[in-house]
Amino acid sequence: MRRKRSSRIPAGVPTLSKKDFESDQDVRWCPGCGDYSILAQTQRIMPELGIPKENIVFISGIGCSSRFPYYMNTYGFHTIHGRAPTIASGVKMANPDLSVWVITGDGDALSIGGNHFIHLMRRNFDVNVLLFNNRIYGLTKGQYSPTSEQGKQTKSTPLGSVDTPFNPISLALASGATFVARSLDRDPNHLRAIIKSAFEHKGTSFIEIYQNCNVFNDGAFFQYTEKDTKADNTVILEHNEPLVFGAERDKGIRLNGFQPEVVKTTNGEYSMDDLIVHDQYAEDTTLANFLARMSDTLDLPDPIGIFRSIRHPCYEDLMTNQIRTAKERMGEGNLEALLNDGETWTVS
Amino acid sequence: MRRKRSSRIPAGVPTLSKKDFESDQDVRWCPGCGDYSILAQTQRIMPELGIPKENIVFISGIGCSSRFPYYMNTYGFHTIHGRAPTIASGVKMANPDLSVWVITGDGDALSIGGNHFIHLMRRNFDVNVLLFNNRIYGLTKGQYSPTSEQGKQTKSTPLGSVDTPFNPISLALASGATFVARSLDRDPNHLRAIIKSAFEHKGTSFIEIYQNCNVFNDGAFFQYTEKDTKADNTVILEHNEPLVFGAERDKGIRLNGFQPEVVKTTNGEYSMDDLIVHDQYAEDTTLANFLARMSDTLDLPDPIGIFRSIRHPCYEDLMTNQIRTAKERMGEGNLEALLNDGETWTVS
Amino acid sequence: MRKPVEQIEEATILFAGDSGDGSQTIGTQMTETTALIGNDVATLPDYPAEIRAPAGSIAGVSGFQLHFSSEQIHTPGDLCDVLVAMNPAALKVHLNKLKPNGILIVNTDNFARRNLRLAGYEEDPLEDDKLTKYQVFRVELTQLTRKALEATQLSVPEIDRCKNFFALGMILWLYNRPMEYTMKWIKAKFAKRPQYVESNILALRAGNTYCEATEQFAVSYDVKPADFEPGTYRNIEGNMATVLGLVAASYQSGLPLVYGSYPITPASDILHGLAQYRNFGVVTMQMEDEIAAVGVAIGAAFSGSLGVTGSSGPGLALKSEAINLAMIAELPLVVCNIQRAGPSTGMPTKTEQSDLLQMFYGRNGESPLPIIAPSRPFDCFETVYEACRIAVKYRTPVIFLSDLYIAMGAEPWKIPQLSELPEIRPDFAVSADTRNGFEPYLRDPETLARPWAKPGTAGLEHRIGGLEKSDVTGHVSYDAENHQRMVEIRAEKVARIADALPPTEVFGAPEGDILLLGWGGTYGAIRTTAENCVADGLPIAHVHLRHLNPFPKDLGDILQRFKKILIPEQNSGQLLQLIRSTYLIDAIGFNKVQGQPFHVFELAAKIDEILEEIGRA
Amino acid sequence: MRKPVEQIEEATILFAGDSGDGSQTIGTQMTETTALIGNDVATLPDYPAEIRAPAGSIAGVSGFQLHFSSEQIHTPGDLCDVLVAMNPAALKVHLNKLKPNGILIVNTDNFARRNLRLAGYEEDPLEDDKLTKYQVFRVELTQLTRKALEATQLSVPEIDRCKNFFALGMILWLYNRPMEYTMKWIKAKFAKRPQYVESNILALRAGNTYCEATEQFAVSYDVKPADFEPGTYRNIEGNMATVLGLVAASYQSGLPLVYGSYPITPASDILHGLAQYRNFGVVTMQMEDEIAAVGVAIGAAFSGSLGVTGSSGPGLALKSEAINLAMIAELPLVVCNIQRAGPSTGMPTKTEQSDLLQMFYGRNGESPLPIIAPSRPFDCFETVYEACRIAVKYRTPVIFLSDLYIAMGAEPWKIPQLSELPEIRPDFAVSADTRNGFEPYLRDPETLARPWAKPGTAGLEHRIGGLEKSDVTGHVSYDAENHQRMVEIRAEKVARIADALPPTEVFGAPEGDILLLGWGGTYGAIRTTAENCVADGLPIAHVHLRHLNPFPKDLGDILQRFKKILIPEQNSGQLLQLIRSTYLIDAIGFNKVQGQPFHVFELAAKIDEILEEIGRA
Ligand SMILES: Cc1ncc(C[n+]2csc(CCOP(=O)(O)OP(=O)(O)O)c2C)c(N)n1
Ligand SMILES: Cc1ncc(C[n+]2csc(CCOP(=O)(O)OP(=O)(O)O)c2C)c(N)n1
Ligand code: SF4
Ligand code: SF4
Ligand SMILES: [Mg+2]
Ligand SMILES: [Mg+2]
Repeated sequence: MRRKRSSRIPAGVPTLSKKDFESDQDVRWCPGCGDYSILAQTQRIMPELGIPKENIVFISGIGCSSRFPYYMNTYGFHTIHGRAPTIASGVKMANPDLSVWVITGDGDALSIGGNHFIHLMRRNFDVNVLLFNNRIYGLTKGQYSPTSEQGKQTKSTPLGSVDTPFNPISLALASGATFVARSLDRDPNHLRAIIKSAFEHKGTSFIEIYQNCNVFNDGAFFQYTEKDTKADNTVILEHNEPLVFGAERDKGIRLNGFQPEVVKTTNGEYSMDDLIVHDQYAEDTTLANFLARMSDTLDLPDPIGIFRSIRHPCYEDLMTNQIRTAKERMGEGNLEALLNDGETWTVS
Repeated sequence: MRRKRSSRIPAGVPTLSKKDFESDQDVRWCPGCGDYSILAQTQRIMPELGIPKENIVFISGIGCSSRFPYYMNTYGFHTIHGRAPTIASGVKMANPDLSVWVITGDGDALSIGGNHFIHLMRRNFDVNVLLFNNRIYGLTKGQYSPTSEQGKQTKSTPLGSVDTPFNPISLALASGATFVARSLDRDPNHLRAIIKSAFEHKGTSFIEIYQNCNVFNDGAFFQYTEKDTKADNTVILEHNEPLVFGAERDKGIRLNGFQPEVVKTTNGEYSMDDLIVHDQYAEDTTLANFLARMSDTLDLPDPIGIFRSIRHPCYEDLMTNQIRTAKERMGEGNLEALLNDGETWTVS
Repeated sequence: MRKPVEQIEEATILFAGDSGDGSQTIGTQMTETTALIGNDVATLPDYPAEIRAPAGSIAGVSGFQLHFSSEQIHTPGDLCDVLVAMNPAALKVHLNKLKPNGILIVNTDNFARRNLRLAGYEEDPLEDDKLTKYQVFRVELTQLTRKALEATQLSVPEIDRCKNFFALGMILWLYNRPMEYTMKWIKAKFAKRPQYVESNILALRAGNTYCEATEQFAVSYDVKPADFEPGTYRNIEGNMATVLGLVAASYQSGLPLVYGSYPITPASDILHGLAQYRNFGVVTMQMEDEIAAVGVAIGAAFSGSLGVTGSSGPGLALKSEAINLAMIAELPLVVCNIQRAGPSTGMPTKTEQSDLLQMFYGRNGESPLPIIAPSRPFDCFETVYEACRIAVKYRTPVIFLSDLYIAMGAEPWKIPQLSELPEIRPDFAVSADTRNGFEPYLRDPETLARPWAKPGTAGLEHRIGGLEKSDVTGHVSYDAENHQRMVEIRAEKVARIADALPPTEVFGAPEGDILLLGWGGTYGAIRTTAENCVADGLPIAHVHLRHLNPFPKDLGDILQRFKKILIPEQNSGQLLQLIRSTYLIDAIGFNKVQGQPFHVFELAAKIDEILEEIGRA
Repeated sequence: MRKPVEQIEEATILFAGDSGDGSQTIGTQMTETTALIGNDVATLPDYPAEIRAPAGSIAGVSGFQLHFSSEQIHTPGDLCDVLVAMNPAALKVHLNKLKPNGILIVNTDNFARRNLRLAGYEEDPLEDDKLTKYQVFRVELTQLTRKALEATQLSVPEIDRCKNFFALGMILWLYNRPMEYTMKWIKAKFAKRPQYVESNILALRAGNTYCEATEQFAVSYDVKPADFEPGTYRNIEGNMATVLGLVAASYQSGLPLVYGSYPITPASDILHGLAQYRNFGVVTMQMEDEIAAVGVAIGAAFSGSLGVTGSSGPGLALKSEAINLAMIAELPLVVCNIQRAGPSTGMPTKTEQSDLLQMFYGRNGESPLPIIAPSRPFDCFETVYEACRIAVKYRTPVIFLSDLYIAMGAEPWKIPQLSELPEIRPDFAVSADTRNGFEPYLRDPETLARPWAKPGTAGLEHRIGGLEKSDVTGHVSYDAENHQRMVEIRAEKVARIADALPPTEVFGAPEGDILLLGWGGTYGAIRTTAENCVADGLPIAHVHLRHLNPFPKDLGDILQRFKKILIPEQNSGQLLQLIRSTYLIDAIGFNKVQGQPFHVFELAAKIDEILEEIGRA
């Protein structure tokens, strides 16, 4: 696990429990909303991160998902629509010791906040971004979002939406994200594991979480989350493992040239060795990009897990270095000297 | 060549010349600026497109490059910083018969305008975007831009910039762009050809044009544009052709798995058939993404030409269809009937 | 035998319950029926916060207030004659709105310990004597509904969802209203789910017969139809009227409508409404943000369409830079701001009038824009139509400044004849009629409007932009005198709109002690107050401004004719500010910034206070 | 033998030429030297449009005006004693600024046909008699420079680039100033290019000896040092003073400075300046846009740093939504607006004061913010420092409203002692001192400031946001009374800033006919005018407001003491508006919206006009 700046709980101090991370505010989402599970998993995993809760900050934009910080008994800032990444960048830059979390929705992050989202990725601040993708605008009561499928009928598009959706994973990769993953509101164990890896990654960690909005877009992800369909429609990414899927784990994905194909690994023709092997640490994004697009353009199963996890310098560290070296070279700033700098003359 | 909506010049009408596209305003860029060449090539190619100039609209944001519309004797709108894509979308939606061109810079399109840029790509309006990438803010006199290399020393970053640059081609691809190309201010013939293909493409056409800002970022692209270095540092993309480059065209790029490598095609070991063959019409973006990243992460030569060119429905056409079918199903709207719709009662 | 019926002039009913209880639905149905049988009506839906609150909690209470009368009315009423409380939280939140001796109907089945605790009641209010000053009717609404529907195949949750119609059945009986309209609506609404048609109608009937059969109610009431001027009427909400006004402006002008927007409470319904009218050629574009939304509208305007954008306060802040571009480019554009309670995100589901000065000044540089505001739900139609007319005639962005209270409120609307709608003439430039070729900033001497030349017109190719432009030619100019001139021309162009405005209507005394000066959604409360004063023979008048920029030319004189100018606003005194600086009059503000509309009694009290001071009464 | 030297009190010199001619450089050098030998100086750089115009064109003219004196001065001067015109375009643009019989130095080598045509001259102005009313000195500047440098190895273009120093050499001679400071600067500047050091110094000397040797000038002039109060001085531009003020506030408060910005004229230099001071722990973040820029500043403020953001009008429009968030979150934040000529993109390189009302009202809802404005270049230091002090003390965003004229102008500044700087105390919350745990909206009874608890502080974990919050606890609240209370508290908090302000300085008559009321960059012109009036014994005074919101408490009384209040502004009357509505006084506006500062004679004329009216003189 990579070193993190976030100052850890000194040994001896009693470790925390889920309860410690629950605020006194009663949680307000529709009954059955996927947000509840994401909140619960986050509160459960927090104690395992081993940082005191006063060093944790949750920052959100606006949306149902963005109410999240009110329910975490840490520092929190429910900001304005789409701008959480900018405020989080400021928080992290001002105090790199804090563990900073951005909570956002598909509209908040990819519609109004799209620009800040991609710029956050390229700057690689050491913050963790949890995008609750329910493919709808929940808070404003059901308009299509940039991740809604084309042709989606909503309040604002009674005859169907006409724009093609974004693929958040592709967008993050293209923006230079150093940690890119996907998880599910309905798979608590996987979700907790991914959140933990995101935390452990030094640099901007982006997690797209498929989240069910049972009021305005119910079942959007059931093919990926429900028992009967899950195995055939998703492939779990594991570093160094071949891309295998299916209830019997008897199907795999093989490449010839740039053309992927699904093959049976049981009828002798192909073996595990013929399959694409996942490498989440590859600097080059070609494989990650391929995985990101598998399910939309190639109708292959949808990958769940970590697409990419590489180490690049973080904005706040590079900036802090500039300050350190400047102080070394020029000495701690001296205001008196600064004001009297340059050509001066004295009148007596 | 694909059918375009932009109404063409009726046969018989005298065709136009470059002069016809020059406005009466004197051109204002620094002597030696790459913008002059791009303007000239655009004015030269316009007559060949065969559309009357009153049907052409140039829309720009703010920046040196964005002064462009003032010099074109067509309709033009020099808007505000970063917003040209939104205004162009409105123009095209309101009148799909117009040939709409967006002129923008690396700051205008990728810094403040980043969100509109990626959303324009996914909506696929039939507009052409010329991004003058000089990797600097010219108009504001030399601050680093989102395409400036990390560590760049500028007025605003005397100790070097700390953020990693965007790769505009990757970003466009990730956003779902249907036509993505790159050309050079210093290669007039290639530039004209690419502009023409962009025009002929139905859907959003994005061209990244390497442009020299000789005042604030001189020589940023000389390795790709100058005689002596060009051949070894760039590979010209041609559909269905292998990736060959070098002054002697004796070098090629070959793939094993997802790992590319440069091979000599003359020492017998490898032949042309072993090389990656470019397919600009591939729906899947894996190859295009690989090409986009070749030169930054894999230090292979930088591709020039068309990365991707595929046909998807355009926003304005889908919307127009909704209107047509609605009129067919419900009949031309009748205001009288609309106002009196629903439960009414009469007082006499 | 039929129970006695008592004639009354008006009544106010408040339906309140948990967000899930369907109070909005039955409120709307009661409104429809009441309007259809000819009463004047005014409504006030009061939603909880945007996000769903825990069932039974205070924050989860949703209310719908309906005021109907045999006379003309302008407000949903201050206090209620009837309160229907579906749970303890609803009782807690709304009891203070019930008149002494008013009728309180509670669903006792929802008064279990847990609900009481959720509502923050120590002990059961139905037990103690807090309610003695009301006529309390304890109804086992849930049980009775289940009994009535036991024959159906529905699950218990499904059955329970019908109980609101049981309550509506009771109210319809209480005010002697027919059930037919509601039944018709139920049939249409659940056309695809026949079992729900049956169940809801059963519940409705059950509630109705329950009143007839039981001893609960001794009498029922009747409110005679109001006399409206002849015409065809429909009941309409402000946002819907706005939608229709925009479609009408597009239809009458022949300009295709392009509406660019980004969802936001309470403006979203305009987007939803317009999206229904593709067959009118209406284009709606839900964009990535408010900037893009106004951007497409500006682009559409440049292309020769009717470009419109709509949002609420925070969205308007984001649009301001682009609106400024449209201002200097002098393009027709209509900007709808449906105000909500600020600042910042504020209270998105509550009403307020606090964006007036933002609309005046929220742009860099000298950037004057016409601003007009509707005064009541149906007035949104005429006002937004007027906004379109001005935008096209003067080639300028126009701000249509509505608010949540009007946008969500409903009242009967006399549907206009198309012939009554003022003309909107695009008058596109078709040829360059000057020696020097086409001059995009050569103005109409009367309106100072510049030509609107749309791309596609041969010979009129021209370039515009956000840099200062030289008079007439429109070329970029940094010339000092030119800048001064252009700043003045842009101001003068807006000022001249007042030349063509009708004289201002003064309701009540032509001169006297107090002039109530208002704008926007406060109309109802102010007018009702004024009517009462006038009825009492007090020298008081009411002027309600539709045009906030420019002010009507006769306003100054009117103000002079009164001892005191009282300006009630749902902000801290924004119109007040403008009136004081423009006319140097010591106008008085009466300001309520609570997310709630004015009550008539509040205004009446303030007036008495002032009359005291100036030594009357 | 040495030529005669004439003593004069003051002089104004205007260097003008093509953008490439280096007028800004020699102007700055002349200023430095002049300041260093003890004159009071004031400068006005006048840039062409942002984008480079064709060489020799009108649009390409760049000017630098310098006024220096043995007395205290406040403006760069109305008209000039000397005009150095490097080409015909410069002559065309600036001749009207030269006093009758003033000295005109032209580079005749640049008066070829082509240049004349570019400048729009039919025939050569040097030929005809238009210039007879000036002392014209025709100098073959290019040729002479080439001759002087022929020994060097430089190319002709390189040599020609030195001719501005030849011109400077002449001016230094003309005003008897030493060349040493300039030589020192040249050596530093071209340390890495010795050949340029040599060439430029050669040119400088050549120009100097040219005057000594030739018959061109009969006399030279001397301006004695002005008497400044004792202290150490440096010459400083407004933006640089702003940079130093921010660094000082950070240094004195111990709060690390985080400056978030996005480049824009004329604010960019603050970003460039601050980026130099990493050794002071200064973090500068050039963000993707203005929204992100203010976003990081807000985030930094939440984390316990001194968050600052800066831009100009269009950028402020974009920041408004986020500033509103900081307002309701009640976080310390300093927002710098360096105004330029609007509306929209307007004239980015010209000055204006037209964003005042945008700063007051450009946010949705009731969103009061303190606004303070510097009055002259060096005043930026103290004013921005004051902005930081208020932001931290009252936990609120503060608007620092500068303008291009001040930002780019330069004057001598008496460097303050650190001990003179007011204290800035962060007073972070360290523990929850209430029974109910930490209450983020429990206020200081005096200032109404809320606690500033930074993440990392154990026990103070809390959540804030843009929704209305309940008093004391800061929890989300939609309660009606609470909203009213919070709106009032936020207004009161800003109002109370006035309690701690010093009495307003009234220059001139304590009471009388006319009070000149100004703010911002008009200080110099107004004060000079006032001084002249006072010298003439007229009952006139000048008050210049630093605090625009809230107004000083004694302002109302002061206004009462004068017959007329005249408010000169470089906008259409924005402060005027506020003064009229606040004090119901019939103040008069004097408005110049031309992207150019006021001239003293313009103000003087206006005053005479008013005195006429009120029947004096
Ligand atoms: C500037 C601004 N524009 C619009 C809104 C209205 N708004 C609030 S949340 C939201 C979108 C919510 O969708 P998403 O981000 O997917 O979050 P979800 O509610 O689905 O969790 C919108 C449009 C706003 N609050 N502020
Ligand atoms: C809202 C706003 N912010 C900032 C600016 C200042 N500005 C004008 S152009 C520009 C960037 C120009 O860079 P680029 O887009 O790369 O164009 P170039 O000049 O290099 O061609 C900036 C920051 C502005 N005009 N408007
Ligand atoms: S609307 Fe959807 S996303 Fe929002 S709380 Fe309800 S279920 Fe969850
Ligand atoms: S600054 Fe650079 S980009 Fe701008 S005109 Fe000059 S050379 Fe061209
Ligand atoms: Mg969502
Ligand atoms: Mg650039």
